[in-house]
Amino acid sequence: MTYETSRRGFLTGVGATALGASVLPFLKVLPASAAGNDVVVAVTGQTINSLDIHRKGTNRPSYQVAVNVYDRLVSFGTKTLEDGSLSYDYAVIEPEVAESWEFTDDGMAIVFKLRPEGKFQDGSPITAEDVKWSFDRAVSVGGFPTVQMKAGSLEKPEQFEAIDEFTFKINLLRKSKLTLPDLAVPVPMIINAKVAREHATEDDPWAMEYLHKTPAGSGAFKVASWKPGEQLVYERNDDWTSGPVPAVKRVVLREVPSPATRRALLERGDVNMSFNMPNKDAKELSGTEDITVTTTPVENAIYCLCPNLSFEPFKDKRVRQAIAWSVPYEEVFQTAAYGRGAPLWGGQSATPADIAWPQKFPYSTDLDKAKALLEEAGYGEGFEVPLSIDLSQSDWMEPAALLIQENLAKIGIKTTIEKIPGANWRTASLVEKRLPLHLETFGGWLNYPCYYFFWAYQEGHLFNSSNYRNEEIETLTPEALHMPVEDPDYAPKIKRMIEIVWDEVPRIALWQPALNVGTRNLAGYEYWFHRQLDVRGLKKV
Amino acid sequence: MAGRLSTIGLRITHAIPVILGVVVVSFLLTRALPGDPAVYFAGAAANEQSIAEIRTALGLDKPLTEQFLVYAGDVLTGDLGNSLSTGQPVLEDLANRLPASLELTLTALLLSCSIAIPLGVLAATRPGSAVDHLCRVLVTAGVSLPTFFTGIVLIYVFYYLLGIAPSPLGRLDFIYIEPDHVTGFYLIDAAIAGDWETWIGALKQLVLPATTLALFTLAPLARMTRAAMLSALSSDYIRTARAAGLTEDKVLFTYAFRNALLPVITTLGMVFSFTLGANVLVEKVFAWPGIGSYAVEALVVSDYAAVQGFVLAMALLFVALNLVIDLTYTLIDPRIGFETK
Amino acid sequence: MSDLATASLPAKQPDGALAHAAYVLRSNPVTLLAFSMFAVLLVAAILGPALVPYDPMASNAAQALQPPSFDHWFGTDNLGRDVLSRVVVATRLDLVISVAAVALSFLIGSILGSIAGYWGGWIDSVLNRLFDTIMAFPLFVLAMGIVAALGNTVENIVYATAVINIPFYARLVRAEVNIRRDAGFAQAAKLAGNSDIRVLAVHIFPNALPPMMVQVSLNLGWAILNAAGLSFIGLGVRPPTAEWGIMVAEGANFIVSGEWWLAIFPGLALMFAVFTFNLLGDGLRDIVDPRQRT
Amino acid sequence: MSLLSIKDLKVSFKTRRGDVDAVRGVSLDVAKGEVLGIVGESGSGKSVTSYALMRLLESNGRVTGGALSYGGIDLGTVKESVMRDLRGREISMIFQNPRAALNPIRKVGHQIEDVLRRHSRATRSNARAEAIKALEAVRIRNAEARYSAYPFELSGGMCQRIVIALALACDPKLLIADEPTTGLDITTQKAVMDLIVDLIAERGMSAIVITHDLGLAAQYCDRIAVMKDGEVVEEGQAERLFAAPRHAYTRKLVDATPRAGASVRSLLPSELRTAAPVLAKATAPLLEVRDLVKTYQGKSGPVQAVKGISFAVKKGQSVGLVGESGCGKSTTSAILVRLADPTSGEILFNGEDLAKTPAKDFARDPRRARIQMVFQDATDSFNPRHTARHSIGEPLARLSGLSRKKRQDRIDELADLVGLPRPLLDRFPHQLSGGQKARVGIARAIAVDPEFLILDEPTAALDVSIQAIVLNLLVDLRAKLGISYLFVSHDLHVVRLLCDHVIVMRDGEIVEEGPADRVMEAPTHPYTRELLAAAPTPPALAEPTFSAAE
Repeated sequence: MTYETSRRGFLTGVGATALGASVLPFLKVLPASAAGNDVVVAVTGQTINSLDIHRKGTNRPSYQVAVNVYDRLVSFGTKTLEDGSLSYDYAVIEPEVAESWEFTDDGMAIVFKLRPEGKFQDGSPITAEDVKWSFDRAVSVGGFPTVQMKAGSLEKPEQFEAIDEFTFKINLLRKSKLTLPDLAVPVPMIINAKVAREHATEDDPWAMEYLHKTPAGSGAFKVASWKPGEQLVYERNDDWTSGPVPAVKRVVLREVPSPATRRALLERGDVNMSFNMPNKDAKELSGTEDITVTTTPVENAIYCLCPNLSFEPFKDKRVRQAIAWSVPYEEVFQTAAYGRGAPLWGGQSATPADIAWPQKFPYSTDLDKAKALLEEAGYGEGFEVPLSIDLSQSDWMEPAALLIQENLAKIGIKTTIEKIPGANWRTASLVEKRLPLHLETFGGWLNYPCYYFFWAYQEGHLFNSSNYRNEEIETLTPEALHMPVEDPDYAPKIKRMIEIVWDEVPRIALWQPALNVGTRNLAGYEYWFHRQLDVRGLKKV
Repeated sequence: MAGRLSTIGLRITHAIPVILGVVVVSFLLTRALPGDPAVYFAGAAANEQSIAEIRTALGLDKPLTEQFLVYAGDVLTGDLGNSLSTGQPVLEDLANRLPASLELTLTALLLSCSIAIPLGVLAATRPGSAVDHLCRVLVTAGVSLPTFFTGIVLIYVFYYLLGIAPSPLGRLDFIYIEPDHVTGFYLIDAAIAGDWETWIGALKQLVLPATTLALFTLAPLARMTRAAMLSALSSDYIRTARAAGLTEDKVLFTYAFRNALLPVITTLGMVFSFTLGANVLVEKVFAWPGIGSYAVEALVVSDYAAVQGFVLAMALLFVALNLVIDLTYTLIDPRIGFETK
Repeated sequence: MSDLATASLPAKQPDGALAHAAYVLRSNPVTLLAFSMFAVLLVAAILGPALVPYDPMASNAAQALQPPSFDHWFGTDNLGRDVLSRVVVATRLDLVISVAAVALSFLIGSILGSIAGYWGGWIDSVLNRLFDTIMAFPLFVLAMGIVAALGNTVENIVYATAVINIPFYARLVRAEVNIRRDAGFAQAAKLAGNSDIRVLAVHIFPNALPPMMVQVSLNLGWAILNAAGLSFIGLGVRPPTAEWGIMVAEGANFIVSGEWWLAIFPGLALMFAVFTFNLLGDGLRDIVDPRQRT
Repeated sequence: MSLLSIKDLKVSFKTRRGDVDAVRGVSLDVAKGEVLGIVGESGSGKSVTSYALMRLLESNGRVTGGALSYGGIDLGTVKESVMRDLRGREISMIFQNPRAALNPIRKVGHQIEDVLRRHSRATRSNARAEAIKALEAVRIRNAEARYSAYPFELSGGMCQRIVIALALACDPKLLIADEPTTGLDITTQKAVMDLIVDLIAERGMSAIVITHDLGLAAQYCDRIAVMKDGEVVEEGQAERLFAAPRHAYTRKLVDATPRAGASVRSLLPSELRTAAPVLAKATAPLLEVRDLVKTYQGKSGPVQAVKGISFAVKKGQSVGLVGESGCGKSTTSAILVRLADPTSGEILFNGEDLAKTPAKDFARDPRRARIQMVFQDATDSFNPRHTARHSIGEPLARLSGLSRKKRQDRIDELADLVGLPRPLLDRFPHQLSGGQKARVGIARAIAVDPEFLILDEPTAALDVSIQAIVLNLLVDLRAKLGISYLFVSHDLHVVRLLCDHVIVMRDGEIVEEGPADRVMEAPTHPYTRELLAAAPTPPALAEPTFSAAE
């Protein structure tokens, strides 16, 4: 697919706006509000670098293409939160390409019935063969998609069977509560295998090169034009078969790196949506006329301060606790997060009452207690340690680190703040796990505490940047991971796990972050766990 | 003429070691960048194995010399590799983005020249006067402004507060359709297509970033114009021309200005290449899809191919620019090619 | 023997450098202004920490983002730190960065340029190609690359800024040395028994200094801008250190929300410093230009 | 009635030290068809007078009094636009340094066209033809081809012809020639002056020739005005002026002008003349040059600057090396003083071959002190950052091995020796006059008691009166110290005054060599004769004002 074709597609599909612009030559600047009721303009700070989530090197913002342009077998439902905003519903799995599914009697396989009327964007039918090819691809290409599939115990192509044209069967390796939800994440998207195979080569059996630039899906939107670093234009798929046809015809997603500019654009009404706004802007713009700010705490995510257990003073639990008692939580929350998100400090009991995750840690700011603990641990005179932060997340990390630095100084811990460039951050913090004291953030897509523990508290796992190891956690976590939530053993195990990490605090929770989206004359924004923009439900108001 | 041609030929031969040097230095520089691109691009939930897979895919597991040979070989065949952050071939990215940077830079320089040169001439004809001092203070103030700061202030005032300027959204507001690709310069392409609506749209987007850059480049140009004019005006041939009764206009423009043009052109060349570098910050502020912002993003994520491609493109541009300056010189100054260097 | 009698000489005071400087300052108000501004900068750099009303590092969440007031002339930042104090205290760091970077490039550039200009030949060609190679890089991007590769510390910012400036000094020195290489006084020095290196170091190089001082002054301003630019894209000094560039960069995000003082004041300070150095360069040029002397 | 009349002209310049009066009441007349010479040393106000006349003064200069009248037009008050019409059409001017006087990047033909068209002497269609005519008028052969030439492609003499063509293109009535031959070779000088005078005569023009060279003025001008310190001290017919100068200053100038038959002492004002020193007879050879060759790598192949010359200098002898620019005399002297290496050949100094030691190592050679040099450009040869004392002390510090204290004494002694008042030792070069700098240069050269001194045109940049003094100083020093000289010069008359032996060089070869008197009086080579003929010949003095010392 070349530039030419996509441009032609853009022009022929553009109808309304092109006409609008030429009919109204006197309109010098046409604001978004006047751009027509079926066009939505959104701004984001990030670059979409691929249209294929399976590709190596595809970045997070690109995942939204998988959401908007491709369908999956199933999807999550939608619920309305207390504040009236929409969110996906983790508890409800809904049909998408599949119209129904059932577990086999032994519970070791799931059989999906596909919609017979299902069509790809090129008009060809969606068959079980396509699903199998797509799943085979996801588990074979390696990297992130394979890891994510594995989280749902989807590991080998042999697990996937196309029974007939519209019947698809997944054989399970183990019973796991994670399998079905994992089918609703962006990764197991369904690709038009006929088209993809045409462009596959011996070196490139999975058509990585082709699908990287040219989506072949069945989703609600097509990609009308894509200029990495500039914009992506979605165009409605009027023949969408997996759900109600979206209300808006086109969505222009503009990349504007400067947050100040994004804010200005939204304030001036030149765009309908600013996705992933800084907390400060969200705080200040909420309540303004015409602009709706939707702030949703990110599920299963915590911003935390991590002392690394590979380094001497932090091997002592009391030192970690001392730090936990010394963080100026309220100031950090107000200054770094502008109060957007949920506080995770000041819990009253050292044992959790329920299995909600994240929930308030039993710490608050108490420098005397911190000092006492430090004395007890033999570090009464304090020590020096670098406090590392990620340059690309300095918007929240820097103020948080500065405030933490000040309070740590009060109990005698001298810190120097080290900004690490984005490219190095992941290597240093997660892969080599060599940062003695640092800020960290992890959020699990699958909304279970055990899933969080699996990634962040089990030794050697990627997000356990504290090099934490606790024998009990090591046994409890794998046990709980696949266990259904309803299982009577589940809650006690989780509570025990929470109690342990509260006591040992290898990760000191600062707050639960939130995703801020500002909209203007726009309804239907829905929060998703993947924190990317789902444009399917949007409508102008 | 043969002398001039051989001067230019000599310049081209001089460029070869420079380009070689740039290839080597850019390669080493990118390898020295911190961080492991394999880790970065393996994504959020990657494990050791998937990182290793990516590393192999990128060829980063090979020894450095081998990586360099592979790279040098690819460069020779015109293959600059794929950018990891945009996912596109670097050559394609550069081809798309270079015109944007050039259009911005050239517009800025055009604007800058049209103010700085008359200002410099004016100051040179009245050295030591209030006009002279005023010019000096004004242009110095311009060059003292950090471009990113000017850019932000201009956006705030003209877009946010006054609402005169269009939204700082790159080269064209989304309501316009970009003109058919001929040169990649929107102003030219739109003019070719006869689409004046788009032409004006593109021009409006250009005004603020070009002003930002122009403010910054006024000083060297105005200063050099002033100095060159002063030195030309104090030279013997001006006295001869005056003694022969030539009109002041003729003396000023045909005699003094043409001679003063030589150092001004040299400065212009330096300013041009400097501005292309300084673009980085302006492009970031104005979301301008040029190669400067491309390079910054690539650098931050250790995107080797993109950084190398960018540096190589800039070096070639620099060499080409010097050739253009040499050619301009030979057009203006007949002495070129006869003097020993 | 009329040329000899001191009495018959025009009654001419030996034209001391100070007297000349005083003349330039008197005759050029802009230069006088520049020198006064420079004095202000020096005072801020030397006495800054003692002068400021607040601790530039101390945060005060209750006082965050206060607009300029009597208590906080330049307002407070998002952590409640006093912007005035931070702006004043940052002077020293910014001056140190630029002075160190310029000194380094001056030193290395002078040595390389002198060698190239004095001996010429293949070493000149090699050095020239080297400078061409550095210049062929977009300089700011090269600085970014160096800082990114070496890590963002003050020293590395200094090194990066120095590296990209070396060619300018080297070229200038090369040209200045080259025109004096065969000057009468250089030859006379050789006749007086000076070796080549002595001739270069004692006789030729000091005479190349005046035009270089101008370059140094202009360059100081540019070095500050460069460091600020690096800070702006996140390759600057470590927080919580106060530095103008990083303050503008951080403040930039607050402009649109109306907290203009965060970026404007450090921006103005930055501009003030660069402006001073640039004007100073012109003044220095007047002072050192022999044609301006009687 | 005179064509031009200057009455009591006063010009002053605004400088940092207040107003400086450059011209203080000059009155001059130029009659139709007359050639007036204005002669004076630097700073006499002669050029300023002419610029004031043309109203081309620099921006800090202005006319403070007097009247300028040209053919009834008051040049002082007439509007600038009228003045512009007059310049080039009525009054023209030619300058010294002709190459710089032409726009370097404009074809010479176009520069002439500019003037022609400015004064409506040509239209667009015939401008080219008229310009070529103007070139032909100044006897330029192949004017068609020269039309498209740029100044850098032409020789200095040719450039001066172009400047003349430009000045005369519109048939002005008055030509002002400001040092028109300074910087040109002596043979070219003559050709240019001959041309100017011929053209003036041909066209019946008037002219003002401004020069520092009394001899030249005397040869070409009808009438001469001598200026000093902004005033005309004497005015009169050339012959009369030479024969019976009325003003003391005129007499001093007349005396100081080197001419046939004069001795070095006779150049001095009569009150300063002392008996000429007695020179020891030169006997033993000091320096012997054998087959000296110097080849440069030029753009189009190797260029031989010195083509295998041989000569000898005896102990205590003074040898003159004469030739025009490019003859190889400077290259030869640089090699002899060991600042450059010869391509081949031997330099036997006291029997040792100096050429065996490379120039770059010679600075630390013990023989370094034996050979020294006095440089041509006194300004350029001093480190502007060092005082006179420092400059003189430099060779002492490096070569003599004297203690600091002794060095200071020696410097004072040297200052006395060259007649430099000691207080001046602490001045910087730019605070010294030309003559003083020449003395410092000589003091520096003799500081370490060299046996052999190369004098590279040491008086070329000096006014004649100062030249006279410096030449006498050199003669005295030679007698006192017994140093051998190699005196490099373009001026045969000057060489004769100082040297026993003369070598004439041309194109890297020696064309004639012999005792000074013989070469001057009976030159054998045509080139020597040409050189002698080209030198301006002031009218012979009625009687030598002082009988030669012999």
